[in-house]
Amino acid sequence: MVHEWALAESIVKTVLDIAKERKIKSVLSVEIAIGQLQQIELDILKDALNELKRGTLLEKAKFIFVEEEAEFQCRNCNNIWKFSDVKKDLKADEAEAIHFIPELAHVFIKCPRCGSPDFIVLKGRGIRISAIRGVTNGSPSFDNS
Amino acid sequence: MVHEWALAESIVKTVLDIAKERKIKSVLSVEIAIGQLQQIELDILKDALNELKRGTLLEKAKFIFVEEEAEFQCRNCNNIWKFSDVKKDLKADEAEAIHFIPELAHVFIKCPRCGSPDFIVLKGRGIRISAIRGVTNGSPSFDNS
Amino acid sequence: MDPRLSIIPERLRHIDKKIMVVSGKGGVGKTVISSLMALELALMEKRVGLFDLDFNGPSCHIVLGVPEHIMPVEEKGLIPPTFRKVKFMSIRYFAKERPLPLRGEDAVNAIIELLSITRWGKLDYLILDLPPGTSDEVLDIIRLIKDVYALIITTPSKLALETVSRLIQLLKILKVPILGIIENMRRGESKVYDFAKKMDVRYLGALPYDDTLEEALGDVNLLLETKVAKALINIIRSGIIENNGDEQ
Amino acid sequence: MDPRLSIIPERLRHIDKKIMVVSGKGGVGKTVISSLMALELALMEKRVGLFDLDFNGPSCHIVLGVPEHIMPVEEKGLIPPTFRKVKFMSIRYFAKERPLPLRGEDAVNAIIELLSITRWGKLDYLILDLPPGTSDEVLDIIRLIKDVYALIITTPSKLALETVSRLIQLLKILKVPILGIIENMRRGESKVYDFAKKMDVRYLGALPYDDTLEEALGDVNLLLETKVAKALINIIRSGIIENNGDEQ
Ligand SMILES: Nc1ncnc2c1ncn2[C@@H]1O[C@H](COP(=O)(O)OP(=O)(O)O)[C@@H](O)[C@H]1O
Ligand SMILES: Nc1ncnc2c1ncn2[C@@H]1O[C@H](COP(=O)(O)OP(=O)(O)O)[C@@H](O)[C@H]1O
Ligand SMILES: [Mg+2]
Ligand SMILES: [Mg+2]
Ligand SMILES: [Mg+2]
Ligand SMILES: [Mg+2]
Ligand code: NI
Ligand code: NI
Ligand SMILES: [Zn+2]
Ligand SMILES: [Zn+2]
Repeated sequence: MVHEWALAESIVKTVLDIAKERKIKSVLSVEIAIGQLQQIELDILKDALNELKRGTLLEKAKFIFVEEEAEFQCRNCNNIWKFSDVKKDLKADEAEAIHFIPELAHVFIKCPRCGSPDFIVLKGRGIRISAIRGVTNGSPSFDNS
Repeated sequence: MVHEWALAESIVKTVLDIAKERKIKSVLSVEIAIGQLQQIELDILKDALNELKRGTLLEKAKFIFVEEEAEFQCRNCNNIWKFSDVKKDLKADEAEAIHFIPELAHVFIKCPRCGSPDFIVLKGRGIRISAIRGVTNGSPSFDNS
Repeated sequence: MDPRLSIIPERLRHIDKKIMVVSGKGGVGKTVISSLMALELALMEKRVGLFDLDFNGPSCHIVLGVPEHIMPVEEKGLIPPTFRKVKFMSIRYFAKERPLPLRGEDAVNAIIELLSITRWGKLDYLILDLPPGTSDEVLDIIRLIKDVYALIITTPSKLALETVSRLIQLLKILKVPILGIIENMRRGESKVYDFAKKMDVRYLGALPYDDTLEEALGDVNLLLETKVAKALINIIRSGIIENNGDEQ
Repeated sequence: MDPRLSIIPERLRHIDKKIMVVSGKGGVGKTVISSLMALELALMEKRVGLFDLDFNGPSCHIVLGVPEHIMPVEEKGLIPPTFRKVKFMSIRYFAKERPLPLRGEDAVNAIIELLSITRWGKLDYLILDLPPGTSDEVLDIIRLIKDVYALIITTPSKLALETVSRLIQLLKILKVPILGIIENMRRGESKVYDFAKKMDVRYLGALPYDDTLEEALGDVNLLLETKVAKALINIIRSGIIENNGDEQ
């Protein structure tokens, strides 16, 4: 599942864009929310981030990962359920499709109560940058983005 | 703009449905958020509500109206502006169209900065029931719905 | 809490049969067939409403030739104007010829608003002309109108059938009763009959490709004389009236 | 903060010209023309990508006849397979023949995901086949790809022209450069030429109605022999290559 590299690139690019905008000289840490639905291979993502950060403002950055459980709510019957309740029913290629495009959950997952594919992903869809800490002109800056 | 009667009917029906569900014997008050975009004629809405409540569980209910300013955010340039900034530019039939269907804002209103009709209605779209207070078996019940 | 949702069943209570005309695919004739069907049911002395739900590109008014000055009447809600015996509702009354850049979420919000304020009164049939796709509008009509029937339109093209197959699978999952499939713009032999059989959906009949249709658009008298209109009458008699769909 | 948005311009940086094929109206030939145009540009030795953005009803793969076993390769992202010299991306690789009940918001979320992980590499042209409507997909492609051009497809029908007029007005408001209008399924005299003039948009030419097209679908060699394909070549030479659009 080596497309984690592409996700790492998008994280690094985004952090660099924000650092530039906020005049951050050196990024100290980046907090990344990892939605369970996308089934990221965390080790690969970490390796990619550590390789990509070299020679950038992120050189010294620590990456903090916060895993977020995936939860759904049915628009038809309002039932709420968890990805972990239904994950075992997915075939390998179905799980991989969702890994690339989390919205394919609507193709391969149905409400366990009423069978509808028309549901909301309440949380845990994919990757989000939840905070960046860095140094501007010597003083630390905290940002909850 | 006498379609306020239809809106009043929907409010009364919804409150009655909730009252039934929550075993409320008598509704004491209903708080209604009135989004500015829809340009409700409040006097007509009040008259309609007072007429419609007769002989129902809402007989003794007080209606509390909370007006909500309408605000937009452009998806193209992120500019935020208020309905009151642009209202004066609407022709009578355009304002009436938005009065019936608030989404027609996307037809008649544009971002004052970049001209895009692709914006988010941040708040103040239309009517919402924000709270219902009532009596269940003698004891008051509060509900922030 | 949204007060509009609980009034919608109330507003539709005196309508016997609600039919959503769907396809998944665009340009297969949903709008032409919805409009013609409404006209023909009205001529059969049925009370009929027609609701154009393609809020990005409404077009029933073009098929029917509804003049621009005709507007709904405000009376404790909105009363749809009656045109050629059909009660007709459309966003075009309000948007005229302007662009309609409504996202899916906005489109369904607008549809919910109109469903909650429109007073159809007693009807035998309400025909809902849906946009292409299996997106917000289709999903929300199914969610909001629990007793809606689906009428599926397709052309014989391979490019239509795969999408229609996805739609039929979806309708079955969502347990929407399907009245059947109408094959439109047929020329020569039909593959749609076999397709319908394979999908286990009733094949209601075919409407021929008719190159006189274009000039009849906007003129009800001419329209009713086309081969398409004439073929549709038989389908209405045998496939729409008294058909309660196969709940899948 | 969504990390996908800032990488998208990066991913598309080495693509000279991005063209969204749009209409507002369904069934006018967007998918057939997008697919043929990609094939023909590739035969003219251009580097071409084709991205099917109709996530409710993808169908470029049917026009091209892309076999089911062909899949993108995972390599620091997704590399779209090359089929007949065209780099081709579609949600169909992943969803196969299953229903795609994606709401507008979900569809664009999926599009953003694919835009952010697909490695097109160096291209002369990326053709984006859009769904009908002026909804989420069209609005977000305009928002996300700042240097996209619009290529408008219409048929001569009244039922297409009103919707296309709404679309053109919208593109002008959003300042999207318009390459021009292609009239598809033309028979007899053209009203589209005058329409284009009135709308102040370039008329690029007409593709005839061609009843041999249907049997050629899925077979690239047959497709390239159709009258439609042959008429399209001239439009590509004069209207797509070296045309930088009228920014409206
Ligand atoms: N049976 C038919 N013969 C010839 N043209 C048709 C026929 N049915 C529909 N059309 C034409 O096909 C186009 C698409 O029809 P329309 O009803 O707008 O489809 P949809 O609503 O599915 O997008 C229109 O130009 C219409 O006039
Ligand atoms: N020039 C043409 N002659 C005949 N049929 C055509 C022509 N162009 C498209 N078609 C047919 O019209 C239908 C709609 O085309 P399609 O490309 O799927 O339109 P869209 O992508 O705009 O919905 C298909 O069945 C296609 O085979
Ligand atoms: Mg239509
Ligand atoms: Mg839509
Ligand atoms: Mg298409
Ligand atoms: Mg859509
Ligand atoms: Ni991967
Ligand atoms: Ni009113
Ligand atoms: Zn459910
Ligand atoms: Zn703006």
